[in-house]
Amino acid sequence: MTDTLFDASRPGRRNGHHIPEPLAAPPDIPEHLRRAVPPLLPQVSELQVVRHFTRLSQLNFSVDTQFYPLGSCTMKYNPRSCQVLASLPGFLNRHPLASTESGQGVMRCLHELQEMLGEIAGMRAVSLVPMAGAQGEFAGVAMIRAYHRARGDDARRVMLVPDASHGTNPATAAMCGLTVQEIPTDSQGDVNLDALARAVGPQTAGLMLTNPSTLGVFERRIGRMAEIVHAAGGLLYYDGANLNAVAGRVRPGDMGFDAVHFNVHKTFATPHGGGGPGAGPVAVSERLAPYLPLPVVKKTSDDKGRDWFSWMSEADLPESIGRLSTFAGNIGVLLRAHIYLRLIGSEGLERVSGFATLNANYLMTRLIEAGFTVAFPDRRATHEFIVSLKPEAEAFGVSALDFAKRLLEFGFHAPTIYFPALVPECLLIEPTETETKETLDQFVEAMIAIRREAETNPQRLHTAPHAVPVPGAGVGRLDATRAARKPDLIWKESFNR
Amino acid sequence: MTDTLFDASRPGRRNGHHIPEPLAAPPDIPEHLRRAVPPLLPQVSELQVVRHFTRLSQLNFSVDTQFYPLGSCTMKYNPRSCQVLASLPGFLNRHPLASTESGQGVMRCLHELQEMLGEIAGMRAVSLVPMAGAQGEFAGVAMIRAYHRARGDDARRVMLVPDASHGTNPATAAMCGLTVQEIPTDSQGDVNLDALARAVGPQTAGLMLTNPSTLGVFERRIGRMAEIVHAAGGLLYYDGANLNAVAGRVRPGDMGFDAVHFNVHKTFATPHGGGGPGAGPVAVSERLAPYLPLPVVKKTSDDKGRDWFSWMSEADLPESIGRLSTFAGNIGVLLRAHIYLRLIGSEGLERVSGFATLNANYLMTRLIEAGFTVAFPDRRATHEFIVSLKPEAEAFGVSALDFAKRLLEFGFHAPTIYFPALVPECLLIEPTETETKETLDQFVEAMIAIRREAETNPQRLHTAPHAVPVPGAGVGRLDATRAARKPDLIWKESFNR
Amino acid sequence: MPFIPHTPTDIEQMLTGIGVPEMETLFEEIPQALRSPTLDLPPALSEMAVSRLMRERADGDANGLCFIGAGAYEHHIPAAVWEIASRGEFLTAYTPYQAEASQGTLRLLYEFQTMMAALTAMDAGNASLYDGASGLGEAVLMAARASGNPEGKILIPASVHPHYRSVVRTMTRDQDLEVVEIPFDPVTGRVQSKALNRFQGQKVAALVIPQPNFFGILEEVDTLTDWAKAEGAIVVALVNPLSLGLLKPPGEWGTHGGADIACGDGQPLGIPLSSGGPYFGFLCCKQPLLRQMPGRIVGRTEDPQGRTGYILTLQAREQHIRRAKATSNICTNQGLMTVAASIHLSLLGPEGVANTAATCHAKTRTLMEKLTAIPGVTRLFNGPFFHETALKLPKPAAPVLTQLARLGIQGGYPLGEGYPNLDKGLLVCATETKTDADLDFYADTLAWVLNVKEG
Amino acid sequence: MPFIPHTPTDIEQMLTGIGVPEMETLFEEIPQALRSPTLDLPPALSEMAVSRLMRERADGDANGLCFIGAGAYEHHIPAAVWEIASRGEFLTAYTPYQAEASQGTLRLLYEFQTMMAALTAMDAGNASLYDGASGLGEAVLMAARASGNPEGKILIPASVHPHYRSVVRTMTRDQDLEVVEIPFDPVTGRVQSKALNRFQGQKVAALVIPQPNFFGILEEVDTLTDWAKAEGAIVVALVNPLSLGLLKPPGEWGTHGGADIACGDGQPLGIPLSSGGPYFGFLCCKQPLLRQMPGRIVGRTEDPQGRTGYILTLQAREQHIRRAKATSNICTNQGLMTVAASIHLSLLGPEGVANTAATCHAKTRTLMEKLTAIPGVTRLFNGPFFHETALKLPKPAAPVLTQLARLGIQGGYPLGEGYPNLDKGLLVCATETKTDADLDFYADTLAWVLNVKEG
Ligand SMILES: Cc1ncc(COP(=O)(O)O)c(C=O)c1O
Ligand SMILES: Cc1ncc(COP(=O)(O)O)c(C=O)c1O
Repeated sequence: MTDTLFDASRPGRRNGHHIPEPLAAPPDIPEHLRRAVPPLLPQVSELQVVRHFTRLSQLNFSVDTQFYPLGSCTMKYNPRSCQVLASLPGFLNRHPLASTESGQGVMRCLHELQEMLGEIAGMRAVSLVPMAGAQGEFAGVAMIRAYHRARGDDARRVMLVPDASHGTNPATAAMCGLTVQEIPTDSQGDVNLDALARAVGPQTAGLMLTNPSTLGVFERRIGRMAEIVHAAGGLLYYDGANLNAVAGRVRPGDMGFDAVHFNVHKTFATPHGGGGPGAGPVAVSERLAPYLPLPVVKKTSDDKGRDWFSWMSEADLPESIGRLSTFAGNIGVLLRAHIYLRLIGSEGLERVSGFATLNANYLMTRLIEAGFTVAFPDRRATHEFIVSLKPEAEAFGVSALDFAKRLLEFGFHAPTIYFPALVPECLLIEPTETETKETLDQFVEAMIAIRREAETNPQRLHTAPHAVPVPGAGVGRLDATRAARKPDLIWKESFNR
Repeated sequence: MTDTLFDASRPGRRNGHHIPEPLAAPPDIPEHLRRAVPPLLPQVSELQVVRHFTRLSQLNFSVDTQFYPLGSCTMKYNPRSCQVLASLPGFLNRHPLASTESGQGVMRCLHELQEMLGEIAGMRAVSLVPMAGAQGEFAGVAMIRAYHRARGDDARRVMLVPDASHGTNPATAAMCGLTVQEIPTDSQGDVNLDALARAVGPQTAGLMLTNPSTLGVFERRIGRMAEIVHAAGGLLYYDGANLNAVAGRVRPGDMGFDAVHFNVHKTFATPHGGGGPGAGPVAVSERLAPYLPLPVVKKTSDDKGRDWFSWMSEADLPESIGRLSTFAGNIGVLLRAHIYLRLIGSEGLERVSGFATLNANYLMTRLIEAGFTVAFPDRRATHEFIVSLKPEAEAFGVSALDFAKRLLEFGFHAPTIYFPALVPECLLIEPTETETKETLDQFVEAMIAIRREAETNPQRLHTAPHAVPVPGAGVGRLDATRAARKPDLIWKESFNR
Repeated sequence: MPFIPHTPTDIEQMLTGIGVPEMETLFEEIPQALRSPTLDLPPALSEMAVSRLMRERADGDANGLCFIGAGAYEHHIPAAVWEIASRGEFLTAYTPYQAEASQGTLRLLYEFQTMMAALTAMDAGNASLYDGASGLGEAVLMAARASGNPEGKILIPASVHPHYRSVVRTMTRDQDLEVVEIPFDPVTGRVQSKALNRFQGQKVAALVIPQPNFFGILEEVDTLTDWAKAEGAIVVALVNPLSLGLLKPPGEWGTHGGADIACGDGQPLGIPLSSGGPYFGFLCCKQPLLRQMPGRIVGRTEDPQGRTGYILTLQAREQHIRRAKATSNICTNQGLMTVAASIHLSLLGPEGVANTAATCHAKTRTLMEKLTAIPGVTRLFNGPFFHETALKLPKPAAPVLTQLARLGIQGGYPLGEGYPNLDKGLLVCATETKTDADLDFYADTLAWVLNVKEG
Repeated sequence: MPFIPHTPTDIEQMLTGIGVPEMETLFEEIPQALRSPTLDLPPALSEMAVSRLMRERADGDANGLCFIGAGAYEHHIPAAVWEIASRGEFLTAYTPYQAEASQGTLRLLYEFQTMMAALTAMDAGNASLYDGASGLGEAVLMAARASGNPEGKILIPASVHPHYRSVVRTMTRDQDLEVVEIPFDPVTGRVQSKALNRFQGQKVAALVIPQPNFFGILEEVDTLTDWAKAEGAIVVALVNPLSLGLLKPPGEWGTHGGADIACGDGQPLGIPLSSGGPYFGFLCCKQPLLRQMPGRIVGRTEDPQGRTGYILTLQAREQHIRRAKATSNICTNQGLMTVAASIHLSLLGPEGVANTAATCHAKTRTLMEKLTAIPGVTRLFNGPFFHETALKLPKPAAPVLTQLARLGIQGGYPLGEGYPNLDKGLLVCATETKTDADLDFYADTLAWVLNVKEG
């Protein structure tokens, strides 16, 4: 089954019950503005559609079907209740511009979420608008620029990032018109403080940092770093992608950060949807609060003294960096995060980071015992850790990619590979708190088995995967070079002829 | 993945958020009425539950994923709108004994369905209560007995059925305290009229018939049969399992039947759920109407002249055979049937039987062309038809079972096999109207390929299936004899020790 | 064409292939005289129009706050239950005749059977029957067969749900079985020992023991079981499966190895109320009665390589093999409901079932206390109860319930419907879904309704 | 513990394995001074309690009959769309980094790209952006890069959605791009040619052309496109994808090969209104601009045996490879929404899209006629429109809308919000979901509201 739905399309096949009757009169629209040739969309029956997409779904690995220890992505269980309750008709059917009266339910939820996220971040104010982590970063850096600009300090055009930072950090800085300067990491996985101290200056807009870092360790000297950056007049941005490691235990605000984004599709268990939608709310300290992106929910009282929720506009927040989305961001996703937090409370949040950390440290220990090399053996793992397969690569000529592809055949999604680029042949492994010890043990067994194969039959790894244990996926390792060399990005009628 | 959830169970593992807090005080229930040892239920996390059952689901063939030409079962597309609309909270959350006011919506739907089914059957009155075809049969035969009894004619204790009848027909007659007499079929697939004429008499309670018959042909002399049975004082029962072949074109009432059941999970596209729930509403002629099972929806007017729907009770229908279910049958399933009929209307119903018949005849023709033997080559196929693999069995030593199991490996569900028992090595094939010509053509290719294998490598068929194209199903042909000889029907803790 | 994929070209090619000029020719064997005119059905609507229609109808069916039990119970159903149970591969599969292509459904049913056997403490269970009432009918027929005493009496207490008794009557009427009702004690609401003793030594084939009974009252199951065993009768336990988190399971009743058959309605295990169905019946039994069981049964087996698999087994009991000699005519059962119940029970686990049952019990106790604090409202029976209890109002219950419904409360079941001489009786139920505020709201509203002067 | 599977034994064994006495030890590297106190969050609730809370809140959010458009449109979404789109395997997968384990999502995205390219008549499409407004922001940045004229002006008509323009401002502010707004003709509601001519020969980098524009009015896209091409500017088409069943696709605008970039919001393609999101942005372009495109792109490729497969490609444009030099910082996009849109478009097919668009147009036309029959209500602009139209009321629109909402009608968008001098302007929309009775109800209600004397 490798056909597209276009291959199954036949002229004249259609789903009568979804199609309004054609109109008797032609539309009252000038001919030259009308479409002449119908678009190439599939012409298939409803059963064909259902069968096609159902079978497509079965070709995916997912949290619901496999262990998915993809580092930096927090692929934990997405509670079904969040999904079901956020999809209640009252929520789904409301128009974004419907009357404020008709939105008290959803706005109350969003306001509660703002408050909860502010508390979790240790920050003053929250905007839920950003639609993913990267847009949260954009909002944060744009606010930092707005802050400097407002102080007449607009020459600050350099953003510092650790060399291990996620690609969105430098890309965001660039989108905000800043130059990026990378700070090296020391052998223990911490940022090199001397280098940082040397790097800061009157040109410094700020520093973007993930903590725990993308190297799977907690940046211990964050207090000192904050001092250095602040002393130089820069601000600190917290990339919250790794918050699952420390949520409820240590707060970005208390660490000295000025702005933070959350990836609710990581820490707060909203599903990732095969690539989104997520949400990247931002929380900020007092000094950045005036610049928050719009709209933000505010709570006042109505004439009877009851809570009244409404959207803040430009009038409420004249210095806002403005809008980032047509309406108010990915509200349906934010509702899921809200429900998740209401389900677990503060104790639950502490448990999340506790057990995420327990699972990662246990898995790291077992892999070390099994003879694997971890990037920072002297450090505690956080919610994730790095295995370097450099020894295996040198000894047997197998790569991290080979390991990853072979793991698929064992029914495990592969960890993140080749990120952070600092560590050669690396696997960034994040088991999350929702997996059992048994599953972790099975993963260790698989890793051991694959290394044994690497010794005896490395070719088996180079050609993996041979048959991904998913029905009819029926593909072996795909050729990425070919794909990029001569891009074939849309189906063409000529394929079928 | 062949483990049960019990194998994954661990003491102390639990889903805190679903479990009410244990009570402080012990319940006010005498000790000797209380449970001492907790039941052996799995102790697993929510993710484990979701992952386990999601993966189990993927081990199934289903209409949503495969062509499923299971004769007599009408495995056609089950519109998702029926599923979604019948599951609206207003319908799902209503208690069966809630006030009649609060049930006007659902009862209006049920009343419309009664009317529609009466029209489709060509009958006077309908009860929706029976929860499957077999219970519909029970209701019908019980009504026939009640009718005879009410006329002081209770000596009629023999039910006639064709020898090709479905097992539920004789089993139902027996549950109603009747003896069963089988009437032979002639070489053209029709009931032997002479035998029927000889069989009837003062002992005849009635005749149960499927038309089109289980042999996939239309019983042409049904008019004459009805005369024979009626003249002898018996009544005729129509087993509606095959109604998909003729719905909207010919009505049981017009054929002379006195009672009929519908399998809404066949003709009216309600999903089969891996074995149910279905529904088996019954429609009857004038003379059986007083005996309908309760409750039935009646329509009156309220004080403002608006329609008012309510349940008929014993007082309304004192001669009713009584209740068949705690409340009013499988209402949720009936709603799906109602929605389906509202979507297709009478034209749509005629199209259903038209295209079901077109598909069956086309497939039959193509298989004949391919050299297969059909049971009744001189007859039109109805919505299904029979292939006999006797020639292949004799020539190559392969069985219908072998073909069936090998078809699974081609990604097709097998047709019904060995039913009706009359035709040796038979496949009863029902493609349904919702499948495309392309799919039928692919099925023919598979049949041809398998027969070629039978010639060259029959062993390949005997051992099929080798690898059902479903992830991790990972079983070959299962040993039914072993299963029955030493039944292992529940998981035991000892398995795990 | 709704749901029909044929293009004009397809139709032409297919007709040509078959060798007929038009589709109507395919129906030529149907005598013209029988052909019906165009049916008079409502016109076809688009999915959009039907959606709007059904939404309007469903919106009108709001339930209010529900304190009715009487055989169907409002419980919290975890969201995961139906999200998974309604996956297309469960929803649109047939009965698992082709085992190798149905391992999902089959393994699940094996787990389901295990869970039901565990709850009831029996040796085996089937893959479901239609519902509780028809399941009891099947259990009674099974008991009659198994008793070796087909002429013997079947004793059913009048404290069994009136609708269940009606169904048993329907299902046994044509079988010449003698079904006898046993009265209950008007004080305790339980089966009277005296009433039973009348049948001592009188060829009793089976005794049905409801636990809890229709009034929510707990029967003295040990005594009743021992009495029946002494008479050589088969004991059919009729139980609420959720209650078995708290109550002694049928397999352990009495001093002689427990009930022989346990049956009931599985609705409390994750099935929505849905105005009465689909629910599912379950039936479990002790080993010796296995081959008398009606319905599908799944067993574990192996393939030639010794890999575990699951398959429908013991089919020689069933209609498609045994025809008129089958243990029942049942074919299609309530498959999908067992999927939901299995997921539900897996999410709850042993503790969840126990705590839910205990919470329901406690809520109903509290409700009883609050309601009986209203002047004129008393308990109807004094026996211990599970999660339903019968009250006596100062006036007939039915009109009071109508008034309560208008105020947003479905207040219970008017006992007068099933027991004409109990017309002031009201059967109420409070499950774990009810908050203390809900209970107070009910009590306040009932007090108000009872106080309003009739005019 | 909610969602955490660890048993006490597990915890003990794992701690022993790691060699630490307790879980807290694992956090020893976090400086004590930074550790936070217990957070002040609402207490954890059971799933049952949260369900009740959320149901109550959602029930309060009933919309009434909705005639608002203004960037989000109520359409009938076939039931199959979300039944399939919300399957766990789509819902809980990550971005398809491991192609072989993500063929479902990848093949689907390839189909999605094809459908969007087909609708817009462009050569390629990406796998989604966040939403329409931010997608326009990305398109503008892309156009600026591609124009080879980074100092050039970006012209945006004031007839583009006010929120979109706000987002473009946010996204371009720190980039030193000159974004210039072009006024619309107060009579036709379209871009004024005169206004454009001011920029003739003035280094225009890009022109944004909305079709339909925010007022529902159809712009003279051919003329505008030709003007821009003559200026050497990149043409960015901002379109409603559903309208393309009826309207000329951007790829065919003008006489010189059409728009270069087409973007917009995919919400009309099967995405629920949801108070504003999640929706998705789409972005398509002509071949030469391919490597300037932001966002994920899926391509078709092969495995060593020549079997077809799909994979993320052209990643050298993206942040994880190119970091500060990437075409955008976007990482997570709106994946699941493209699943829904692909299913939606497959169910509708070319005819369905065309007929739906035409029906929306016709309904709005009828609504316009009914509303302008009310004394004092007139059309604000006289240009042809798609499925939204701007009316002028005899008094300010905002308070009228408040009154309508109380009567169960969400009557439209008060143009004064985005255009202060149009405070009597009301933007209304009637999609295929509205029956003639709905239109009459709106007209009757509006007539009544406008007639009520203020007091
Ligand atoms: C460390 C880090 N930062 C930022 C991001 C970007 O977040 P998003 O994908 O939600 O835009 C990610 C996500 O992969 C990440 O892992
Ligand atoms: C011919 C025939 N009659 C009766 C039945 C019984 O119907 P049900 O399974 O709904 O009880 C069937 C179902 O398989 C059938 O095919």
